[in-house]
Amino acid sequence: MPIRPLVSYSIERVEVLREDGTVDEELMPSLSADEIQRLYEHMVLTRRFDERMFKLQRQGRLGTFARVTGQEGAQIGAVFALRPDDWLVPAFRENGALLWRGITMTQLLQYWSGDERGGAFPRALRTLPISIPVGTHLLHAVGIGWAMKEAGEDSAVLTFFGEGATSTGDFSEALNMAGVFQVPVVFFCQNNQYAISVPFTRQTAAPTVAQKALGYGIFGVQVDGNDVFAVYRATREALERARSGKEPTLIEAHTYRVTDHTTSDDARRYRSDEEVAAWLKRDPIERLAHYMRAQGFLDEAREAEIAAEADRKVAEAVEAFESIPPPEPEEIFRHVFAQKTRPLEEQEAALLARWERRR
Amino acid sequence: MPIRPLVSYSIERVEVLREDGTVDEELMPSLSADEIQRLYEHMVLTRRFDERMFKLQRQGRLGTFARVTGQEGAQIGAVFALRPDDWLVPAFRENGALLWRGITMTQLLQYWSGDERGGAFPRALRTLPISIPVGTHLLHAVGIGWAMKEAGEDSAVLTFFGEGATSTGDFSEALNMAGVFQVPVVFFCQNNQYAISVPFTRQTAAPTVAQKALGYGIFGVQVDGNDVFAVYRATREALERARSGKEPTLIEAHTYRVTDHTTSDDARRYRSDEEVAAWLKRDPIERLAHYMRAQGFLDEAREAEIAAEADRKVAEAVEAFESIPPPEPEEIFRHVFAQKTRPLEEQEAALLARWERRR
Amino acid sequence: MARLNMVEAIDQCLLQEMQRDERVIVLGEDVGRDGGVFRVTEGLFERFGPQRVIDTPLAESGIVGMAIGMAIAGFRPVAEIQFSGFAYPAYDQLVCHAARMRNRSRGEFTVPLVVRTPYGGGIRALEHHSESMEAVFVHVPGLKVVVPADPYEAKGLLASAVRDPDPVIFFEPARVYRAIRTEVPEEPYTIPLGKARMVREGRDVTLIAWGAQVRIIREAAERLAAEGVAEAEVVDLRTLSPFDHETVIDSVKKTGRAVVVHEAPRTGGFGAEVSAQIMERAVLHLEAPVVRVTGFDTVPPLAKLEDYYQPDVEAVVEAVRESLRF
Amino acid sequence: MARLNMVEAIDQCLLQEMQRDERVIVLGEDVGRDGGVFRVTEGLFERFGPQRVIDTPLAESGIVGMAIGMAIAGFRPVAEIQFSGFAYPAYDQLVCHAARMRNRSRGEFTVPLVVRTPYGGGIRALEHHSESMEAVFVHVPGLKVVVPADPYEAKGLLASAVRDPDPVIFFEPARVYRAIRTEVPEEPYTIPLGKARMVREGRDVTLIAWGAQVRIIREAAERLAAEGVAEAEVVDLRTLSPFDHETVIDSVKKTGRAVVVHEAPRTGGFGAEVSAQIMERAVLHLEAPVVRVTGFDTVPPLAKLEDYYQPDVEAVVEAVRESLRF
Ligand SMILES: Cc1ncc(C[n+]2csc(CCOP(=O)(O)OP(=O)(O)O)c2C)c(N)n1
Ligand SMILES: Cc1ncc(C[n+]2csc(CCOP(=O)(O)OP(=O)(O)O)c2C)c(N)n1
Ligand SMILES: [Mg+2]
Ligand SMILES: [Mg+2]
Repeated sequence: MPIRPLVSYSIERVEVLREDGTVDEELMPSLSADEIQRLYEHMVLTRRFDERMFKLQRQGRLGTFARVTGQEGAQIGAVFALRPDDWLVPAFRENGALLWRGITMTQLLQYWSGDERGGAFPRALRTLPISIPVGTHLLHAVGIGWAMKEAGEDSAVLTFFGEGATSTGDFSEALNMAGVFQVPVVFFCQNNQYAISVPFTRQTAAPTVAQKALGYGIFGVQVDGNDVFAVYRATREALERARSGKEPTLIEAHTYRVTDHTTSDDARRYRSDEEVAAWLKRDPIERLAHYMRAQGFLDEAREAEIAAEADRKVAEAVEAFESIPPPEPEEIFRHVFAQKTRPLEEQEAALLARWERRR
Repeated sequence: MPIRPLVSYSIERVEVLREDGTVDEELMPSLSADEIQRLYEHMVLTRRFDERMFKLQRQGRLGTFARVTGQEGAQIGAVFALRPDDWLVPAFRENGALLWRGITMTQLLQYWSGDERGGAFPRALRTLPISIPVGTHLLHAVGIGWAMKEAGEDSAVLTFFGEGATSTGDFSEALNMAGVFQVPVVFFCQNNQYAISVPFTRQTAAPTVAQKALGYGIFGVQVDGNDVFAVYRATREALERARSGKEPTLIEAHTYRVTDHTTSDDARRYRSDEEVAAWLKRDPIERLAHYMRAQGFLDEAREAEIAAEADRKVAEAVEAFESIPPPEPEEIFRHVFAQKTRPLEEQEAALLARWERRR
Repeated sequence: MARLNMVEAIDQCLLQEMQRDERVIVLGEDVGRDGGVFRVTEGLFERFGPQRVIDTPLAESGIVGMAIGMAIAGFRPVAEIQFSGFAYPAYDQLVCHAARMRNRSRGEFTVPLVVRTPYGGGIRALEHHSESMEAVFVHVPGLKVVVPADPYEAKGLLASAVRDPDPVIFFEPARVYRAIRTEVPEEPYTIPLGKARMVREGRDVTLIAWGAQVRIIREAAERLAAEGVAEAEVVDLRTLSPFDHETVIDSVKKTGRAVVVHEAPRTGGFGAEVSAQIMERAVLHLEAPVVRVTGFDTVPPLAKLEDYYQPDVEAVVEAVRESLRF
Repeated sequence: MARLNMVEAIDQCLLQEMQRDERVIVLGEDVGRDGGVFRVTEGLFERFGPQRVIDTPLAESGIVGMAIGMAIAGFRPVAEIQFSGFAYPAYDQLVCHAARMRNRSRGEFTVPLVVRTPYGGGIRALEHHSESMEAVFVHVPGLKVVVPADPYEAKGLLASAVRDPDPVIFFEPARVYRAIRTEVPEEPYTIPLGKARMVREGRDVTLIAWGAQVRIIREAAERLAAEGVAEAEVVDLRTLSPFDHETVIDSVKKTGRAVVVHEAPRTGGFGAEVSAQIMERAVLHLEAPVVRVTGFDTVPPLAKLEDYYQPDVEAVVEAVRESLRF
């Protein structure tokens, strides 16, 4: 169609750490050797924990859960840019991010074993509980961002979701409101190419998630999600924009779900082994290790040490988890309201009496 | 932020008919003198009907309704591009478009007077009934578009909505699905700058509605909505793309709601008279008349004749409307299901008996 | 004492709660400069400015979802949904998050949110503007449901809702908004949630309703008394969740008869719950089955047929006669 | 005759209905290549291709809204919502459009749509995966609500739903999916909507349930008989809307006692409606008040506490004893 252009945009992609372990020096964010070590350690811990959880699940000691393996670059790179007084609003695949925020492995195990007491993420950590309904929690992030701005705090909010979530109405309402109210929120999409069996190309006709920002007048950018430096850099910049300018950002981390969707899924039904294999080669932990070895931050001994240390922590947590006594039925009624209503009191009493009679 | 551009876009605006009544000859769609006359006549009819309805409402003979005055260019320009076998999926401000599709004024009066029988738009007209919940009907348009494509018909679907609707989740889900399924749907946004009291700038931070298309990988364009030729041209092109390529389009018609939001609203509470006055000068009917006069298609006598003819039709319709007997209470139960269920039969019988006793 | 209508009473309550607690903020479509389509938030924008009286984009899920976030972070949002017929897009946020955040986080994060919304028919409105679907909110664990019957009630109940630590949906009967005036004290006061109100004492039959129907059962009671048919006890439930069964049951134990009235569709309306509880707790005291006078299982009709749909005084009187004849 | 589980029976029904009527199409998240997360649509994609078995984007309102359009234009969509806990975003489309298009257009446009969705607890699932909120759909005028209890029932009821000219929401009890097998005829058959099923005759008490609870009341009946406590009549409602009160009332008139069982939250659950109707239509035949055995007004607990939440055989037996003692 003819005529006069009104607005023009382009969407960019950030890459820092190449697959061969070298970095684009100009873009490399300033990170101390110690910080890079911590990044690496936490990515390894996340991976080992994920693997151990998988085994526990297969043994029937945990329920269904969604694995993070392969997405550690995206997930840990992003939370690494957070301050403790920032907020994290997770979806359901964020065990790595949650650990970083101070939620304990024991607590996560408890939650994923089907014990609601595990959901009690301490308020002081400013980390919301796990949100299962896809896309819905982005609005909470907007509200919290609004509150931080209104309260005059310079904290920002980081919220995670998958590319599948971008198809929901709530995603759109959230980004639109974020634009209108100019709230300090970073919308972080882990585009892992699948929403259960549905590939990204069938999720939307847009070639990138990042460009969805344009419809809301906010800033959008894509990063290589298996490149922890690029992720960190983009997130840190977005958080700064959020803090100083109260501007929201949509970040698309281009990554891949190398595992099944959850422990209930069988991904071989809908994708090829070759596709998975190709992505396995782009493993974010391995890529970082590559870099660290070249920098002299990592050698085989240290690598083994870190892995062993992670395993030790995981084992400790599993042990603590296994010693938790099962929840009492009273838990069902404890947190419906601040104060138990009459109907709930009656129902609780009836339940307890019923089970008393059965003893 | 640095780095490599992934995708680039720009959004254009189409204008054909200048405020002085001259046209951009290159862009002028091919329309015969007769067609232009019909466009004009229908715009006038729409306006006169709207004005008469307003009076009837003020006399208490109609309930609340939303006026179309000032948006005839956008609305009639768009439907003028439809074929009878295309579908129209309206919102609630489309009396002009509905008339064009063959819904009678009498029927519309009946509907807006609070008589559900007025909602019986004949199926053969492929024009859906009025949809009040903002944004929701766009999904129906997508489903119908899907059905036309699947059935191998080359009919397209045109759906109307306001810029307020673009903030709803359903808008986003609809455009996204339209992109994924490549359905022949034209999403036509009458951006009249207000959603009740909320101005466009507070509805979204995006400077245009048209660019919202980018997030869904579909084509978006803005037109001067008070320029009936530009609207017609853009809609016709979009419909052709829909028919041949099964590609959806988002059209933003940039226009203005010169009246109150509905007959229940008082727009002086939230906007200035000057703003309204400035837009009144850009009246779409007057602009077209300007052009037609220059072309020799219209003179004072003919103008008066057309107005009189419109008034005559409106008067006739009002008369027919006033002779409609009130609905019977049975109407309440008639169309809940194809076949009345037992509970409904009982409830209907109880109601009729109750009112029988009161006679 | 000033005689206010319900619009004025609610507006006054919001103003006072916002003065009392600066965490209270109001948001919704057209609540700001326009003062709300029913003028319920009139003057608040001028008084408190756009930071605390927020015109939102047109997105009901967004309004409630964003308000949940505000509440989690320490504010006390009062969100308006323009008509309750437009609350369904927000149903997911209410059910899955507002009502559950406390439970999910074991009390770490809570949602002290009020969702106000005009509701019910009788105002000759367009489709979707006359909904009365309170029952589908009552059934949601973790949500409180309040329906005031008159201006005095509205002010006191809304103040309680705003101060409540949990999410409350507050249905404002649109037909009552400007239909009646009551004395409304200028100073703030609260009416506790979860406690029904005995509007009129009687001995022959218990009439139960909430919202706009309270006026109807009250008139019915007067008519019944005037005609010497019965002395009816009139109970305004005020809050449907939590439901104050005690007031109802005590009354029914005394009168032996009950008529429950709502304009919502009959099947699965809250009248069923009232009836079931009377069955469970007072069946031996019943002289006649509980009668429900309700709307129908149909779409609420448009203006011209509305009077056939709405329960009215005559229908209630008839139901009482039926109960007495049993 | 083959013995199928419910997943297989529904899958077979869909296959046959798609063969029978080419307007029937299936859509939803992961229903295509993946065959659905419960494998209910297994094999359909391979058989009918992506035109008729459509993997949609992740958008529940979108799925139902688009399906409404398909239905209006002459197709017969069967939409899957992956879990009923994710149906709330589609509630608006169901209430405002699917259920009303016929009424709004006076029959010119209709919505022959089925929304299938796994529902209920007992499967040790994550939050939101064990919902049992059928009551909030039953209360919606213009919507039919069906809950099959076993594989045979599922096939016949779903066939009727697919052929029905109006929108039907079809709740599939997830805990039944693979828990039991019944004989299921290979050839297509229908079971009419709106007609309850007498599962077992008895004279002392009527047990009423739907979906997964039917197996529980049936076992309870057997236990009661074996223990010589009572001969219970067992009624499977099958469809909650329209509700077949006749079968229930006839039975209660015979037995004089009724226990209604559901796992949904107690307040405002469909049990209340059943109780209210028994009150209205058979109160004089009652020997004891109708007892409700239900879930609680709480969020359905996660796996470790689920057994406390779910009504079980013992709870039903206890309720019957209570009724008999009255
Ligand atoms: C509203 C809603 N619909 C459906 C589901 C079921 N479900 C759980 S995860 C998922 C796919 C999510 O995909 P994506 O957003 O890309 O996140 P990922 O799992 O890839 O991390 C679906 C459909 C859900 N949890 N919520
Ligand atoms: C879901 C929903 N929310 C709120 C309303 C009340 N309402 C009716 S029209 C309107 C504004 C619509 O604005 P826009 O989409 O720009 O259309 P316009 O009225 O300007 O034509 C609102 C808020 C509604 N009808 N539906
Ligand atoms: Mg994904
Ligand atoms: Mg507008």
